[in-house]
Amino acid sequence: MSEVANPPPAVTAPAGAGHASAAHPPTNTGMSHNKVAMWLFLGSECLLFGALISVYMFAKSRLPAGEIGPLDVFDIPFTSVSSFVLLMSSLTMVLALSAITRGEERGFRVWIVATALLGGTFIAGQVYEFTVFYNLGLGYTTNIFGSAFYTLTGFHGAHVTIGIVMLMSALVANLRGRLGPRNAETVELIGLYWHFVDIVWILIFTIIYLFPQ
Amino acid sequence: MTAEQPSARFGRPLWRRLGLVGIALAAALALSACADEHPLDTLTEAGPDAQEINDLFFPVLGVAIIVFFLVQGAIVYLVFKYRARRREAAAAARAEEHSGDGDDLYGDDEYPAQVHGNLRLELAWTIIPTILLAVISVFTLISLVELNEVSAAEDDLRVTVVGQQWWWEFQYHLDGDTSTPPDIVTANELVMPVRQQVPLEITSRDVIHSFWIPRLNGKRDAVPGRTHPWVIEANEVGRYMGQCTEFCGLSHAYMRMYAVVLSPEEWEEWVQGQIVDAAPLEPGDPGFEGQEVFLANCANCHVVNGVTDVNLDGRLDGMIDYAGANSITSALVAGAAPNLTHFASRTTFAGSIFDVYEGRAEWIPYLEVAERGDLNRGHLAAWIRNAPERKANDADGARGMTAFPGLTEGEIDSLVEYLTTLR
Amino acid sequence: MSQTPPAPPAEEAAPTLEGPDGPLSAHAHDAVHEHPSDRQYVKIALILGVLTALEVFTYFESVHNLGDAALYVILIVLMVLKFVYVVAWFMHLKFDSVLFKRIFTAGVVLALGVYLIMLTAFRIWGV
Amino acid sequence: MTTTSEPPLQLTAGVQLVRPSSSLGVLARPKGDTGWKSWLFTVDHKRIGIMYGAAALVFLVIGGIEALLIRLQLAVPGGNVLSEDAYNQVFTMHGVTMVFLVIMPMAAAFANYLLPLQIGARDVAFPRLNAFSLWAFLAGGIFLNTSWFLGGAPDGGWFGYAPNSGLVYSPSNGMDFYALGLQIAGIASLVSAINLITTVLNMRAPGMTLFRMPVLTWMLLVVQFLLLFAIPVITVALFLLTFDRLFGANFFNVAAGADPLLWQHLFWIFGHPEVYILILPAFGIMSEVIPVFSRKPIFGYPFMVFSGIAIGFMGWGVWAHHMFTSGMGPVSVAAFSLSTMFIAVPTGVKILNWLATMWGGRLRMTTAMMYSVGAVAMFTIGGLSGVTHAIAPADTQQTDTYYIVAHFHYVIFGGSLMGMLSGIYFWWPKMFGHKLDEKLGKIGFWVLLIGFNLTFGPMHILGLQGMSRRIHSYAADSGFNLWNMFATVGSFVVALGVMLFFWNIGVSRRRARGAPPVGPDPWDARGLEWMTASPTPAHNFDRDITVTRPDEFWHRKWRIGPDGEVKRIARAADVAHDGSATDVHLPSPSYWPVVVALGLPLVAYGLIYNLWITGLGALLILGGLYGWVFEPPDDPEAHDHHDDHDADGSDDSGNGASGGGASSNGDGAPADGDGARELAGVGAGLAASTAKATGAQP
Ligand code: HEA
Ligand code: HEA
Ligand code: HEC
Ligand code: CUA
Ligand SMILES: [Cu+2]
Repeated sequence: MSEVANPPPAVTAPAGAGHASAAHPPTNTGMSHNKVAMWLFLGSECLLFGALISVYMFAKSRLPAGEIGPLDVFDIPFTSVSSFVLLMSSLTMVLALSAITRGEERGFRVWIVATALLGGTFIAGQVYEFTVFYNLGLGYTTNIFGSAFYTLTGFHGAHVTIGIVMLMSALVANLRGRLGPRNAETVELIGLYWHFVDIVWILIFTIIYLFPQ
Repeated sequence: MTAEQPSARFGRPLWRRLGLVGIALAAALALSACADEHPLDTLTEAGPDAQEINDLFFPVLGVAIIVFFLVQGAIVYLVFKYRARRREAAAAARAEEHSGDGDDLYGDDEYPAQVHGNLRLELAWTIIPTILLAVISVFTLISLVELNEVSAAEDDLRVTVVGQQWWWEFQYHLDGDTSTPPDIVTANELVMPVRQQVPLEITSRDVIHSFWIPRLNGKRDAVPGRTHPWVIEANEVGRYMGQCTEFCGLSHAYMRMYAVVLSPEEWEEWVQGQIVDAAPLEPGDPGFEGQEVFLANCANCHVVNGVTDVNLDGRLDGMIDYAGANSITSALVAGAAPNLTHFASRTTFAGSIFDVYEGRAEWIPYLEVAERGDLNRGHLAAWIRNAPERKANDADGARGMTAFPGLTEGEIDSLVEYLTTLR
Repeated sequence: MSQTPPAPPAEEAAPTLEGPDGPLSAHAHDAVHEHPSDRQYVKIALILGVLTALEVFTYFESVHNLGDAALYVILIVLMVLKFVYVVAWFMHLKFDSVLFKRIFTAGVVLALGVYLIMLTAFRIWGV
Repeated sequence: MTTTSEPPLQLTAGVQLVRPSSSLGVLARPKGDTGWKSWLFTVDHKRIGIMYGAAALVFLVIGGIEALLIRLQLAVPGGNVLSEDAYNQVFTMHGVTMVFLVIMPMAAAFANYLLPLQIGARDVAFPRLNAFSLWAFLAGGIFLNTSWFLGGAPDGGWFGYAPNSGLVYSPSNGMDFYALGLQIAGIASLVSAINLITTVLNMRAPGMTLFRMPVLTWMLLVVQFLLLFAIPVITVALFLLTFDRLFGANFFNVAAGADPLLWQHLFWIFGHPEVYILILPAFGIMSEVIPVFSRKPIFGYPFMVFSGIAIGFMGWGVWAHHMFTSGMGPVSVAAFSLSTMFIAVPTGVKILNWLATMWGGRLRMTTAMMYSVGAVAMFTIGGLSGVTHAIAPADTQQTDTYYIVAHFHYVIFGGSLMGMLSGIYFWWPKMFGHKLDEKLGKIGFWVLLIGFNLTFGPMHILGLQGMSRRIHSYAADSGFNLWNMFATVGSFVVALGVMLFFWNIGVSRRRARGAPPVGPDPWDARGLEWMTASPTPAHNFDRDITVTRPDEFWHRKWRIGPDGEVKRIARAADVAHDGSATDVHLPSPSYWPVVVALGLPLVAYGLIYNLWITGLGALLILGGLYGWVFEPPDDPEAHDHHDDHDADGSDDSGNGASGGGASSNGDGAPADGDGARELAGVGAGLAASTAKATGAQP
């Protein structure tokens, strides 16, 4: 039979072909399915967070005067710190990827743990922030601002949490020898997701927290 | 509105001629354009706004109908002209063979010239519709602007229209100032003077409804929390049916209304009759027992100005307060029930689905109650006895009128009696 | 129509999305291998940190007397810069296939367009 | 650039040929290719496509019965077949069912079955994810329909306008089922969109450039992009509604300052692209059927493709034409009125190009062709009434009347459904190895066409005469009696037509038993899907196909001489593959897609009834994902394939012996983290969307 009857899977490159061939299977675009899929997913997510941010902006503009609003609860210095933390987690993430592509598995583990920890810190900060807001009298059902704020940041938080789970899975897989330089692309994809969640926060931080209220 | 000089409008004559195609077909299709048989007909306009709309719609419909005939004609032509003739014998033979070649059905191995496209043609049928639509869009914009013009003066009559499940409230501001409590509040029948543009402000107390008197103007949604401007004007005295057209729950179908158009004199008379409060009845007056039953059972929802002892300002406040500050003590979500002060001066009730008087006359002299025939006692009594049975609503009384199983027939009769006194 | 000569096989005339700079062109992907060095990443992170600091700085009194409009402009510019830096460098979009750039831009542009129109229809900009 | 030098037919990137240990050890991998299990756990795009189609047909009967109930109720004034409450549920579910559970899955059926075949691929990019899409869709559909038995179906209309869809005004659980059910179906569509786009971008046969792809593939690609970007919008809208109803949020609480128009904007930002999601697959089908039966190539291929793309683009800028009377302001009305009108241009290009394709052709009026031509004719009527709605002032008279009902049935039933029926007749032999009966098919077509026009034609008149939508009854003196009776009679004629279609399926199946198979190419068709045996073998093609031009298959059968004359150069049977290859390695069936999909409705039921059930569902999802991630796409023990590829052979033994460490993959076989990779790739998306359903409430 011809060569196609038994299509050799992308990754079964000839021995010794190095990691590059694993990362770039012979697809029409030269890109792996997973990476194309991840970017498509992120494109789709733009519309999701776009809607949530718009709903927030709209809700805030409709908040009746006198109701508890952003000015009453926001603590910019605190949120600045946690924003910074999340931003730096993007650095550690990219360093983790860089490490594993070079085959430095130890470095990879360090950076991946650092990323997860920074992400965890961010989530902890968010939980703390929510508690403070709640104690200040802003519940989920209190008013339209509360609903929109918690929904938007909650969605973002859920995304970060899923990211942390993926980071930890990658770490475990690496520890169990199932994730090495050869499939650095897995890390790259987790990274893409992680960075995306980070840029969403960049938007949220500016639009929700810093814009003049 | 610039309805006075329609022919002076840009390009109208030719445009209208195109519309003739549309009109012809619309009329033919409608079989009968008789407005009496089709009280909601959009094609037989009776006001300048509806006229404006149809002046735009008919020509576009005409274009659409021409394109329709071109395309359908082409399809029929092509199918008959280029149809391959079935070659039965050959087909049978092939079918036998099962060659899998796809010609066993028609036994036809012949191919016509293989044309892949023709740039010029394709550009043509890209550009021609574009131009056509550009022309249409110009007229659309013109109409939009004209329809948004309000000719009424600032201090002319203005009516706030409030939709709620499942009836309409009309609050009249005779001085045009909608920020003050209204002068007249009525339900389901929008009484208005002829040939006078009446600016409306449309809103809702619960879900979204849509205000629509087809023969006078298009519709406009009544959205809670928003007030939408709209205008309405009728060319002739008459009674024009309307219908809520935004799905609003159980009795959406039963949420109708009428625009009642009166001559200027009659309109004046009607206003004079409406702005006065009802006089509380004294013992011995006919209907006095009914008033007592009413105060005991009905007054926590219904207002009769001058009789029910609730603060009028709170009740008739044109501003709608959603925070539950209504003085209504019932569980009604909308926080309002029809104002009954002049109930018997109306011809329909409960979202205009029942007649107050027996026999639905073609045209009842609106102001002469005496000539309207007998009170529709049966309908009214049945309504009071068990409204949800007559018009579906939320059985727990939060939306629509509750049933009164506790009332005796005598009490119901006395209530009906009382309602007739509210003229 | 029928007199039209058989068109040339469409593939010759047909535009292609896969030419040298078509969205599906893979030529850019060779660049993937030139990952930026870790030092470059740290540099980007530093820039991001500074931009964030600037953003936070606007929050404190000193910038306030610039007026809201100026503040919006500054903040949006800073935000977009941060956004672009992360996407271009950390997400490698700068170095990766154009395909990804187009997919992602499509999402961003569509979201921006649609939601801005929606918010404008609500007149939330106070105009 | 296509990588012609390299074999493009890989199953999935990162596919793993061998794994030392079987998935979880607990559950043996599903095996075999017959019996119900082979369908339940299949990852074969063709079986998945067929199941999508079957489900869509079942839902068509359900939605059709709902339609008949509507028509019975409205046959005469003051009808009392249904109560007000029941009527509202019935029309809501009719709309929801027809849109989300009939037309969309039917399109998915064609997309799944045909898209890989048309580009010469072996399967989709993520076969298991594909299975998951199917089951999630089915879970959503069944979930929605169980509401009938659990206290009442949704009753807020298919576009569920707030605040009428809120808890106060719709206190039954119906609208919760609506919001959550559509959410689940949305996850299915989103995942499937990602999957199919990746497939088209990455898995085309050598030489199959984008502009050699069939028009159907193009239209399906556009549709997947529309889904990709539109689904998240309704996702958000539905979340807001759910949070309002279940957790007391204030998004549509007017008392708290909310504006109900927010829902309308979000819904229609999704909703208008959605209607093109409904029609473009049918356009694609018509673009395949008409050339074949006209014996001419599609007229103006580039125009067909670009107009499809243009429709997809413009579809994003017209949504507020559903809101002309909502009071959003005159500038918005004007802008959206104009943008809407111009959508007629690319659509018109398509209509006229189809006509030009027929021009000068040799039309074989088979059933499939009749449905396609019928669809062109009927869609045009609906499109033209659409243009009359686009005239905003006129639409203030038309909106929410039966004139609109007429419009969208003409475009959806007359366009989408008839187009898809055409597709069913056309590809049936490819899917099942026998044709549907032509005679019955034609009778069915005429019955359907006449019934359809009898039903929906009069609705134009009714609407212009002022009959409102969504009214459960009308007064005897409103003048609607006559045409409503016509419409009701018509709807039963339609029902007869639909029944004839089902009857045809039964009859043809029975007749086909024992009869010789139909051959690879029963219609003398053009696309690659006809270049393999019918029914399509599991592995699609025996060999790689190198594509050098559009309509590659046709050109292998026919040659155009210098004088323009068409001469046969080969018989289809000689060109087509006979499906006899035995050495093809296919992805193995898997339990996990079903398990994960099963978790979704549990989460949803739990949100309505009891959070413990949600927990259970979430566990199922998480467990399923875990199993999925650590299951290789491919089970080495599943089938005994004869690899003649050296690398594969050595992989088989080499990797099987080593203990599963990353370092053991020295021979270039994938490391074991492949599953994790699929997780990262799309699993992330999946996880995110499921987590949205579970974890995002504050
Ligand atoms: C398959 C689905 C489908 C498709 C393809 C369309 C196509 C179009 N639709 Fe339709 N539409 C719906 C499904 C669809 N629609 C549904 C479901 C609703 C109701 C939702 C609800 O309220 O429940 C709706 C409602 C709807 C409305 C809102 C009505 C209202 O509620 O007030 C409007 C308004 O503009 C509209 C317009 C159009 C237009 C302009 C097109 C155009 O794309 C049509 C273009 C086609 C042609 C014009 C015909 C061919 C062209 C030519 C032959 C060229 C020459 C023509 C000219 C120069 C005019 N549609
Ligand atoms: C894909 C879309 C689609 C399709 C195909 C249909 C098909 C039909 N629709 Fe549809 N319809 C909608 C989409 C669709 N509809 C939408 C979106 C709405 C708006 C809902 C809303 O307002 O929220 C709507 C609303 C709607 C209304 C308006 C309701 C109202 O506003 O009050 C009406 C009224 O006549 C109607 C009628 C019909 C009829 C008679 C058919 C028929 O053509 C149906 C034909 C099919 C059958 C008849 C099934 C046949 C099978 C059998 C009979 C088998 C029998 C088997 C056994 C007995 C076991 N529809
Ligand atoms: C729970 C509040 C409530 C109570 C109590 C109540 N009504 Fe009503 N009533 C309504 C509502 C709401 C309507 C509008 C119903 C509709 O049209 O769907 C209405 C409508 C009416 C109408 C028709 C008004 C019109 O013009 O359309 C009459 C007459 C009427 N009620 C009489 C009475 C009488 C008499 C009683 C006392 C026995 C009574 N109502 C008690 C809520 C109430
Ligand atoms: Cu009110 Cu419909
Ligand atoms: Cu639309």
